[in-house]
Amino acid sequence: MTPYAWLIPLLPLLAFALVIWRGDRLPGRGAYVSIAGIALAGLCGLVLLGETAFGRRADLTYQWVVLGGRPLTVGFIVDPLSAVMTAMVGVVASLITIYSVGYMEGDPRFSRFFAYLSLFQFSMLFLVLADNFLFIYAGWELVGLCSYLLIGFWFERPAAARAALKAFVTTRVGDFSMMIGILILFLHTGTLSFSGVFHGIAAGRIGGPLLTLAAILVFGGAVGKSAQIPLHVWLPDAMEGPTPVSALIHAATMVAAGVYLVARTYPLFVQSPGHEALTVVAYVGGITAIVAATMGVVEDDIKRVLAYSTMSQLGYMLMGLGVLGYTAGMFHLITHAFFKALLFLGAGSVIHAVATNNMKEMGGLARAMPVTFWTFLVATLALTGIPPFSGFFSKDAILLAAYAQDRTLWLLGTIGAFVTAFYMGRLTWYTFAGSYRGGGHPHESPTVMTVPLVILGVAAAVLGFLESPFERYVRFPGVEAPAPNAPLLAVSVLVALAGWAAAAAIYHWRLIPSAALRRYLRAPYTLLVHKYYVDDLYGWVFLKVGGLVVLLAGAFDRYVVDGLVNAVGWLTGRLGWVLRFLQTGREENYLLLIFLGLVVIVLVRLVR
Amino acid sequence: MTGEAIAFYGLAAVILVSGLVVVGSPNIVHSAVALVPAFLGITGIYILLGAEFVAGIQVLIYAGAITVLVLFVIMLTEGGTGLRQQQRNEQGPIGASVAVAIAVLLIAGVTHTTWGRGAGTLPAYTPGAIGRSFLGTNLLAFEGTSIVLLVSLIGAIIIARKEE
Amino acid sequence: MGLAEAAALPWYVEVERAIGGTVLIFSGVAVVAAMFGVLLERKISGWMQSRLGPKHVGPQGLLQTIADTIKLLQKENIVPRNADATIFASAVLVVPLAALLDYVVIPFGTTRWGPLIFRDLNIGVLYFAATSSLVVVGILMAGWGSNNKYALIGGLRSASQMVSYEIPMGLALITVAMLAGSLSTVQIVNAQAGWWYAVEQPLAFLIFLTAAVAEVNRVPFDLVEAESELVAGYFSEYTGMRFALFQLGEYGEMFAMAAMAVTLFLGGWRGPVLPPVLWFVLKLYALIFVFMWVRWTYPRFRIDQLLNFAWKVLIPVGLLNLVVTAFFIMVVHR
Amino acid sequence: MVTLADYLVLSAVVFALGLYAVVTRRNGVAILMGIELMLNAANINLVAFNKYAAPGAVQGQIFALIVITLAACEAAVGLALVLAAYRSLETIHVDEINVMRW
Repeated sequence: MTPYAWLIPLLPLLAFALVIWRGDRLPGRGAYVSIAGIALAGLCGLVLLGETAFGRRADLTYQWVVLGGRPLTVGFIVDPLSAVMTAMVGVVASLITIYSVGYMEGDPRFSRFFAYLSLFQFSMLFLVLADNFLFIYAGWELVGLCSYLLIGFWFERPAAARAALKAFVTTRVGDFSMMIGILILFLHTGTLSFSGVFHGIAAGRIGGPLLTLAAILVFGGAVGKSAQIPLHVWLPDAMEGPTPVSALIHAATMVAAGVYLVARTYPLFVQSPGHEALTVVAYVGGITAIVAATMGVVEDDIKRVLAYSTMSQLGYMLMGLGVLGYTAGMFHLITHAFFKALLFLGAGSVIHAVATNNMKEMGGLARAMPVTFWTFLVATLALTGIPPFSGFFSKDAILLAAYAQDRTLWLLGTIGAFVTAFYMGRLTWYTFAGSYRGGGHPHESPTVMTVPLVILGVAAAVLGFLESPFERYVRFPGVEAPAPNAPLLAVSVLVALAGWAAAAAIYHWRLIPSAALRRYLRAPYTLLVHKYYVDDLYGWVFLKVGGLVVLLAGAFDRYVVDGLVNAVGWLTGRLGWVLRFLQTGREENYLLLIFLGLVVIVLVRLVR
Repeated sequence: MTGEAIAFYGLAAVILVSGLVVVGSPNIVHSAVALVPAFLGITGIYILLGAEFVAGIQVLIYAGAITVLVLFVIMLTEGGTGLRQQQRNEQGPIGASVAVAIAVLLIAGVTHTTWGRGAGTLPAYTPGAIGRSFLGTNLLAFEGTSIVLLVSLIGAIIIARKEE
Repeated sequence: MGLAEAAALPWYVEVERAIGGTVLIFSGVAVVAAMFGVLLERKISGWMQSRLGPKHVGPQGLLQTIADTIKLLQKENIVPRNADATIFASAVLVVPLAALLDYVVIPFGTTRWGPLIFRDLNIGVLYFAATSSLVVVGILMAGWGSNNKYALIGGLRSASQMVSYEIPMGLALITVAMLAGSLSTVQIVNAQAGWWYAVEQPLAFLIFLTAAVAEVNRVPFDLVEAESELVAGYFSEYTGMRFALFQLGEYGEMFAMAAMAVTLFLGGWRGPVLPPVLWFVLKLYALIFVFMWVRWTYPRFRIDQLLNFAWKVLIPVGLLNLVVTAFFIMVVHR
Repeated sequence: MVTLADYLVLSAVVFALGLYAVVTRRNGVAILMGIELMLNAANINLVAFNKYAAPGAVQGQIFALIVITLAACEAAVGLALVLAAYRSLETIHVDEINVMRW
C-alpha cells in the first residue's frame, strides 16, 4: 500500500468531484459517496499504519518543474508520523461524516455540505502526506478555504458569515508569516523539500538567529491555524458553523495541523541555537493553555466552552513539543482528536435535541439521553486526565516532559489541568444534572448519530493503553521521553479530582452559589467575560491605527502629491505672467528693452 | 570766443530747441514743422565743418522733401484730427531715463577719449572731390544707393497706392 | 570766392556784410519785384487784352502798386478761429524769406572789382534748388495754419505741384552744371563765353522755363489760386500785410527764377556792347514778358494733367537730355 | 576753438532726443521723425570726423550723403506704410496696431 500512498488523498477528491457534479441525484443526496470516499481512505490509512509499523518507509517524489536551473521535486512521504496522522484523520472523519448524515437531516444544501466535507478531507490528507513545504502550504491554504466555507455554511446568518471571514483573515495572517519563513528557508537552502532543507541546515547553509527567525515564522503559521494566543480570536466565533464541522475541523484535524507542522519541521526548531525556537513554542503553548482554560470557565454556550477547551489542549500539545516531549505531544494530539470529537458530537446531539446552545437552558438530560450522557461522561473523564482513560496518559506524559524541562511550565500545566477539570465538571452538571430548564422535550438522537458516539467512546477509553507501542513507533531521533515519575502522576490525578470536587461543590451541592461567586470575584469575572479584551484591542488597534494610516495617506496624497502637481501648474502660470510683460507685441517695448540693455551692458562694463 | 564758436553754439541752440519741440510738443504738426529749423541748424553745422555740398543736399532733401512728405502724411492721416489724443505712450519716464543715460554715456565716452587730428586739409571744392570719388572709388556705393532708391520708390508707391 | 576765405575774415566784418546784404536785397527786390512787377503784370496783361492798365495813380499808373500796398497795410490782420496761430504766422515769414534767399547766388553783372553777386557760393546752383524747395514747406504751413478746407487742399495741391516740378528743374540745372563744370553761378556765366547754353541746350532751357513757371504757380499751372475752384488757394485766409508779403514772395520767386534762367541759359551779364548789368536787366525783362505772355495764352491745367505732364513728360525728357549731354561731353572733351 | 568733442557731444544729445521720440511717441509719424533726428545725429558725427579725423579724403561726407539718401528712402517707405496702416486700420497709433494681418 505504501507505494500507492498518493491514492489516499485522491479518494475524497473523487468523492468531492462526484458530489459537486451530480450532487442531489446521487444516492442519499451525495452523503453515501462522501462516506465511501473517506471510509476507504481511512482503511488505506490503517493499512499504511500497519506497514509503517513494520518498518516500510517511502518518499514518492516527482520532478514537477525546473525553476531557474533548480529542479523542483514534489511528492508524498510515508513515515510513522504521516501514517499515524492519516489513520487518525481517516477514522475520525469517517465517523463524523456518518454522524453528520443524521445531524444535517433536512438541510436545503445537504449535498453541498458533504461536498465541502470531502474537499476538506482531501486537503487534510494531502497536507499530512506532503513531503515539501510547497505541498504543505498548498494543503494549508485549502484547509483554510474549507474551514471558511464550512463555518459560513449557513451564510444567511450574518454572525456565521462574519465568523467565517474572521477565521479566514486571522489564519491568513498566520499563513503569511509561515510563507515568509518558507521563503527564507528556500532562499538559503535552495530547495523546498523537507529532507533537502534539513540537510541544508545540517550543512550550515542557514544558521544562528536567521534559523530561529525562520522557525518562529513557520511556527507563526501553526499559531494561526491552531488558534494560539495572538491569533486565537477566530476559534470561539467559528462555533457558528454546524457541529460536525466544529467537531471535525475545529477539534480533531485542522487545528491539529499546526501541531503536526511543528512536529514535521522539528529539526528546524531543534537546530536553532539554544533551543530558542522551542522555548518560544513551549511558552506560547503554555500561556494559551492557561488563558483559554480560564476563559472557558465563564462561557455559557456549550460549543464555546469546548472551543476554549480545544484551544487549551492545543496549547498543551505545543507545550509538550516545546519541552522536547515530541512523542508526548503527538500522542496527546491523537488521543485528543478522538475524545474532543466525541465531546463535540455529544454536544451536537444535545443541541439537536434541545435546539439551543445555552447550557443555562439545559439540565437533567442524563435521563433523557442516556447514550449521549455516558459517552460524553467518558470523553470528559478522558479530557480531564482521570485514569484509566486516554487523556490521563497523554496529558501526564506532557506534564512529565514539562517537569523535566521547565518547572514554571509544569506549574502552568497543572493549574491548567485543575481549571480544565473545573469547567468540564461545570459543563457536565449544567447540561446533564439537575432538572430540565429548557422549553422543548428532549429525546435521544437517532442511532446514526449515537453509533459513532459509542465507537469514539470506546476509542477514548482504550487508546491510553497504546502509549508504549506509540512511543517506540513515533520517535524523533535524539529526543528521549523522560522516565515516568510516580509522585508526579499522583499530583496530576489529585489536581484533576480537586477540580471535579470544586465543580461539584458549586454546581451540584450549591455550597457556594455561583451568583455570589460571580459578585465576589467581580473584577476577574468581567475580565474573563470580555475574553481579556483581546477582541476589543484588535478592533481598536486596526480601526484606530488603520484609520490613522488612511487619514495620513489621504492627507499625503492630497497635499503632497496633488500639492506638487498644483505647484507646478501655479509656477508655470506665474512664470507666464512674468513673461507676459516681455511679450507685449508692441515694438516700442522691445525697442526700449534694446536700448535699456545697451545702457546696462555699458554700465556693467564700466563698473567692472 | 571765435566767430566759429559763436556760430557753433548758436546753431547748437537752434538745433536743440527745435529738437525739443519736435520731440516734446503735443501737437504733431508743430513737431513736424519744428523739424525744419532743426535741419537748417544742422546744415549750418555742416557748413561750419566745411561740407557745403552735404549742407546743400541736406536742405534740399531733408528740409525740402522729407519734411514736406511728413507734413503730407500727417494731413492725409488723422494727424489733423488726432491732436486731442494722447501723444505719448506709457513708456515716458523710462524712455527719458534711457535716452538720458545713453546721452551721458556717449558724452562721457566722447569727452574722455583724446581725438587725434588727421593730416591734410579739406579740398577747396568739396563737391568736385565728392563727385570724383563717387564715380571713382565709391562707385559701388553710389550704384547701390541708386538701386535702393529705385526699390524704395516703387515700394512706397505700391504700399501707399489705394487698392482699386 | 568759397566759404573757406570768407571764414578767414574777422567775424564781426562778416556779420556787418550779412546784415547789409539782407537790407539791400530786401529793399531792392521789394522795389523791383513787388512794386514794379505787379504794375508790369497788370500793364502788360491789360495791353494784351487790348485795354489800358491802371492809369489813375501817378503818371501812367506807376504808383498803383504803392497805393495797393498802402491799402493792404492798413487792413486788419485776421486770424481764423481755432486755427494753428503759430504756424499761421510763421508761414507768412517762411514763404517770402525762402523766395528772397534765391537772390544770394544771382550775379547781376560784373564790375571792375569782380562779379556783382552777394556771395558766390561754389554750390550756387544747388543752393538755389534748396531754397526753392523750402518754399514748399511754407506753403504747406500756410495751408494747414489757416484751418480752412480750401486752403488745406490748395496748399497740398500746390506743394505736390512744386515738388513734382522741382525734379525737372533740378535735371536742367544739373545738365547746365555739367556743361559748365561747376556749380557756381559765376563760373557758369563765364563758361557761356562761347555759345549761350540756351543755344547749346535748347531742351534744357525749355524744361527749365516750364518748371520755373510751374514752380511759381503762374497761370498755366496756377490751379492753386484758381478763383473758380479754390478761392485764393493757400493764402485765402491771409489779409492785410500778410497777403502783401505772400504777393512779395510770389513775385520775388518769379523774378529769381527769371534771373536764374538768364544766368544759366542766356549768358547772364555777357553781351557785346552794353554794360553787363544793362544786359542782365534787358534779358530779365524779356523773360518776364514771356512769363506774362504765357499767362494770358494758355488755359489752366487740371491737377492730374499738370502732374502727369511733369512726371511723364518733363522728367523723362530731362533725364534723356542729361544722359545725351553727358555722353556728348565725354566724347567731345576726351 | 570748437573741437571734435563738441560736435560729438552735440550729436549725442540730438541722438538722445531722437531716441526719446522714437521710444515714447505713440504716433507712427512722430517715430519716423525721431528716426530722422537720430540719422542726422549720425551724419553730424560723420562729417565732423571727416573734418577732424581725415580731412584729406571726403569719405565722411560721402558716407553722410549716402546716409541722407537712404534716410529719404526709409522715410518714404515708412510714411507709405503709415498711410496704408491708416487706410485699413483707421489709426496710426503704433500701440493700437497689433494685428499681424491688415
